[in-house]
Amino acid sequence: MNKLINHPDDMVKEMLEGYLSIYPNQFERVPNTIGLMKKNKSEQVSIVVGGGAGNEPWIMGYVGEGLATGAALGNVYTAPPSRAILNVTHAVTNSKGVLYICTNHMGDVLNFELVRELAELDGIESRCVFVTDDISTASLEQKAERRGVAGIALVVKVAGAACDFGLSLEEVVRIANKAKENTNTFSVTTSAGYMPGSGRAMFEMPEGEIEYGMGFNGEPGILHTKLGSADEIAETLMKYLLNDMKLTKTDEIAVMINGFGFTSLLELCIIGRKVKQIINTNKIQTHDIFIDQLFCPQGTGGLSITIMKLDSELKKYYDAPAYSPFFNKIAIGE
Amino acid sequence: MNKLINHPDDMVKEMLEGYLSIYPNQFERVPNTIGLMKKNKSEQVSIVVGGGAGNEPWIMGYVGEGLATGAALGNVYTAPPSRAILNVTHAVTNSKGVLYICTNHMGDVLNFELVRELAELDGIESRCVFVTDDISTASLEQKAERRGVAGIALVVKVAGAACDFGLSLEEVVRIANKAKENTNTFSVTTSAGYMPGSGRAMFEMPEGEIEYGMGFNGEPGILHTKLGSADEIAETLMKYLLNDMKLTKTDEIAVMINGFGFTSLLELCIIGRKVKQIINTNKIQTHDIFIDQLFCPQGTGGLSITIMKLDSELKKYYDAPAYSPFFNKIAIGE
Amino acid sequence: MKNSMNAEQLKNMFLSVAQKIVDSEDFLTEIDIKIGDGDHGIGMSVGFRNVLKELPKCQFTGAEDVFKMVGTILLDTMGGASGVLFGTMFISGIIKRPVSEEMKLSDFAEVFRKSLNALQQRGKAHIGDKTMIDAFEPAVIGLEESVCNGLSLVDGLNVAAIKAKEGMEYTKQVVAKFGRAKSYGEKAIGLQDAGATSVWIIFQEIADWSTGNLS
Amino acid sequence: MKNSMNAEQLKNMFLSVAQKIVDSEDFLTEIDIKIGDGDHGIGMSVGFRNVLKELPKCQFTGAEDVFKMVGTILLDTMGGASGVLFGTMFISGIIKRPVSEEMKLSDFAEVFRKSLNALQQRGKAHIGDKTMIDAFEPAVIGLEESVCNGLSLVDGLNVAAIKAKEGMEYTKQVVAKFGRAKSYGEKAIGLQDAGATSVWIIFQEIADWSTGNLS
Ligand SMILES: Nc1ncnc2c1ncn2[C@@H]1O[C@H](COP(=O)(O)OP(=O)(O)O)[C@@H](O)[C@H]1O
Ligand SMILES: Nc1ncnc2c1ncn2[C@@H]1O[C@H](COP(=O)(O)OP(=O)(O)O)[C@@H](O)[C@H]1O
Ligand SMILES: [Mg+2]
Ligand SMILES: [Mg+2]
Ligand SMILES: [Mg+2]
Ligand SMILES: [Mg+2]
Repeated sequence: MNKLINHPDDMVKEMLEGYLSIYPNQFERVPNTIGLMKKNKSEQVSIVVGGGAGNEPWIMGYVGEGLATGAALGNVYTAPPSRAILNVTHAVTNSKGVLYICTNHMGDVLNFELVRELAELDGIESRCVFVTDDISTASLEQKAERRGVAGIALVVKVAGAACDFGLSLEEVVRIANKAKENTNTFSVTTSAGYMPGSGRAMFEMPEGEIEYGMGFNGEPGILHTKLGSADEIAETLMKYLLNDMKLTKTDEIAVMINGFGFTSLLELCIIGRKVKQIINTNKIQTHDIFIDQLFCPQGTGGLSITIMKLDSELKKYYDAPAYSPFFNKIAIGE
Repeated sequence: MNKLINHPDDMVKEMLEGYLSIYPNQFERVPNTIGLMKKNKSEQVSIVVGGGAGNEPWIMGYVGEGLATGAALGNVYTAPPSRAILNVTHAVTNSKGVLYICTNHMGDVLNFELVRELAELDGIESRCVFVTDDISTASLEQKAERRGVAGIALVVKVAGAACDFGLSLEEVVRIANKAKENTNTFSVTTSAGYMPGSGRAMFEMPEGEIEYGMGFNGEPGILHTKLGSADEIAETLMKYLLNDMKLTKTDEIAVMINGFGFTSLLELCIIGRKVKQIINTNKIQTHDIFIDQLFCPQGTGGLSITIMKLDSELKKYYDAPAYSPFFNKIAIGE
Repeated sequence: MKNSMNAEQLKNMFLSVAQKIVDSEDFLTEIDIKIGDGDHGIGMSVGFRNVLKELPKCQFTGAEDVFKMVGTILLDTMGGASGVLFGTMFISGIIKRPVSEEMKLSDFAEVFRKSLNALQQRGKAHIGDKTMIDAFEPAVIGLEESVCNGLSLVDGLNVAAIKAKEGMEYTKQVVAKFGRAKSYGEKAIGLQDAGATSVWIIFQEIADWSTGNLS
Repeated sequence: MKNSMNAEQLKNMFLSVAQKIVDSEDFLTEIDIKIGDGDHGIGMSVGFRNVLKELPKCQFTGAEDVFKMVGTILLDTMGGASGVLFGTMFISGIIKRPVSEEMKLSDFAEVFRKSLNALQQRGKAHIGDKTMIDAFEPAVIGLEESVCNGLSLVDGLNVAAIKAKEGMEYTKQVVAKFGRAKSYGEKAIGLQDAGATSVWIIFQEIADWSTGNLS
């Protein structure tokens, strides 16, 4: 498929340059690094995120008010080098400590763990939270082994608010971990995405078939079916999620319906209609539900549903407004 | 391509139902109509928009704070029946008059003109503004003949703010018309979109080729080329726009880079980088520039660039924040 | 052989027309796909499916009421350009007419002439612009000439159908001045207009029904 | 025949290794596409292209500094899992070692054993998990056994290359426990691991360079 880039080697750098040139008052470049940070600095715990580009707005668009303080971008689907993350760490306010949040992929984990050691050597207190929301990648007992996907949007949002409230690093980490433990995602892929560098499909997906729990690079999922109706798809997604989370009537949740890029808002709203019906039927309390495209693997067909179980503490931080040019969450609640 | 719907006959209705069930505090259904309106009512001029679904968020997502008051949705790519528009007109506050804004397509124009007559018969004062921003569809001398595309986002935003400022219908119409006259769009299509009802491609587009000024349903454009680099594409788009608008150093503009759905934020930022460079080279003053997906023909590849020339009056209304779940424009200016 | 139609006959005739349009959905879609957006078939069939559903429930006192009901159903349910245009085709001709029990050929000619005028005021299209006008205007002229020539109702309606068909064929020779087809320029030559095709189907079925039920 | 390497020779050897990896980009990409995300070839080639660019500019006093520089370049420029892993492979083994002018076979064995340990601490992978460890650990054992057996530097390095290759072949027989390959389960059988392939290329070129330049 036709992709609009100049040269594969430059695309992440140029994406960042474009973003910064369009929003120069809000963000600045981290020197010598494919990374950015908020211009508006304040004396509080900073959140640094990072990962491979290619799922925009994730990473670059997650730096903002009530969100992350800075970010390091790797090449498409490749974790950023530790050096880049360390440079961001040094560039942001770090006197109150730094919380690293990334998805639980080997490359990210290895780099962030290494950076944490290096930051400590440089006298910067830091912690890592690896988001593990994808229920299809390991059993509930092995939640720590699950990979991280769109749920990181909600974890960063909650943790970002906790930083803004002036909490200590330990407290922010505790809340981020609580958010992470309560966040689960399940997805369906309906057509392949395309590598921006080559325009090549990332995997093969026969027309009329779909796969649940598939990875963005075509890693096999856990259920392959014929394309069903939107209602059937919503039912399958919710069945797995409700099963995994064992939600009851006393539970209060936030729900994010996240489109993968190719799938349109028209389709996402039709899915959302059924999701809301299922939640109502199960009499689970919906604190908030919304539709957005916050974790989009390059023109892929499909969507994910993320559910975060809330307690009063998480709700407090969840409710704080978040804002970046590509991550807008101002109004909360039904 | 796999599309997530239940039945083609129900898809627009179910999209609306889903949207309303997810955002029940902000919007309500117009009785007996595929249409919605803001719950929050106030004594001011109302804006009613309408058109065929299929370019979401356009139409449904344009009802919101600082935007339209209500909307009637037609089937995919089909103007809504006059009856539906009339029902919305009766449901919103109409004592101060109603401004209809739609794109300049025959079906929309015919229905809105008819509704205007019918509304007058019912004692409701109303006016129509047909947006004509697509520079590729008629010569500058025949601007009134041009079709309307993504530029309607900015016209609705400016007019919505004018309503909120408490202006009279005549004043709102004057400002909406000024906004419309100053708004121009040029687009490039890089891959076909897909009809949500059938999953069929809306047109054929050979791999490695792109077309400038093409219609969303495959209507021929004005320039067909091989796929070039992102920079070349940005240059071509801007060349035509600057030529048509004849902008000079004293002009101040707002720029919207609008993705069509399939094209990713990564690509849009790379395009945005070059667009900003070209504006800077031409020493035109950028009051605001932003990247979003506000007019998306169902998974189509490509983008449009819209430029609105601003004077101090337009700037005042342009700068007012606008908000709906799918149309967020809070921060203005570089 | 009857030389006029009452409300009941008009109702049956329009039900027959409606069925014909519904049966032609795919045919109209194919035509509109080539130089439009492909929704004309769906739009017409939605409108006339509603006619099939609602019309049988109605009781009519005058012939004009049947026209008005058909037009209103189309206007309220179709959407698109054609919702207004085909609504106008049936509604605008009977506005301000006194209610009549029977409609003669001259009444058909008058009613459709009035709606043709209204249609042109709305749509601003003329012969040669590759729209439904290219079929509708000749059909109206055919009715008027048949009145002058003293033809029977059935014969006059058959003349109208023949003229509509010629008009529809003529749309293949011209480029479009309106709507999505406009951007096709010279590429539209050889392709017929969807709206004109619908107009022909309507007049053809009016003629066929009359031939079958009035002769 | 020289039985040790000085800094200058190590530098030349690593330049040769770097060139080999850069030349293998497409080969590594193809392997990683089948059960990974296809970026291993690009990542390795980016890292070692930087080695090719930066290493010639450096002046080294001790042998360890060459290892450290290669590892740092990889760590700072590659990203991905392999940036850390291959960075560790060259850096961690020389940490806290006194600077030496010449490296003997026993030094190679010591340095790579230490980095293997560090790598396992970071990545938590063991033999049979279908990772680069499957090639690296046998290579290190090969070096250690060669020391015990009193082999020459060149012969010992050749033993390491053979063992690395066997390990790489072995990855075809097992399912993955880490990374994207994990989700392929039994489908990964028959496919070799990309990281293990890179380890083999590195040890093979170390052996080949030594054979060509020290024998
Ligand atoms: N201005 C006009 N005047 C008369 N008929 C028109 C005009 N514009 C369009 N039409 C008719 O409408 C038809 C298209 O109808 P349809 O496809 O249902 O609507 P849309 O153009 O909104 O998709 C055309 O084939 C043409 O005959
Ligand atoms: N935990 C681990 N321990 C050792 N090696 C690993 C581990 N995880 C991955 N690897 C190695 O890294 C290779 C993948 O590298 P690469 O494709 O560059 O990174 P990524 O997995 O981030 O795309 C695998 O082939 C494997 O040999
Ligand atoms: Mg990778
Ligand atoms: Mg249409
Ligand atoms: Mg049409
Ligand atoms: Mg890889």
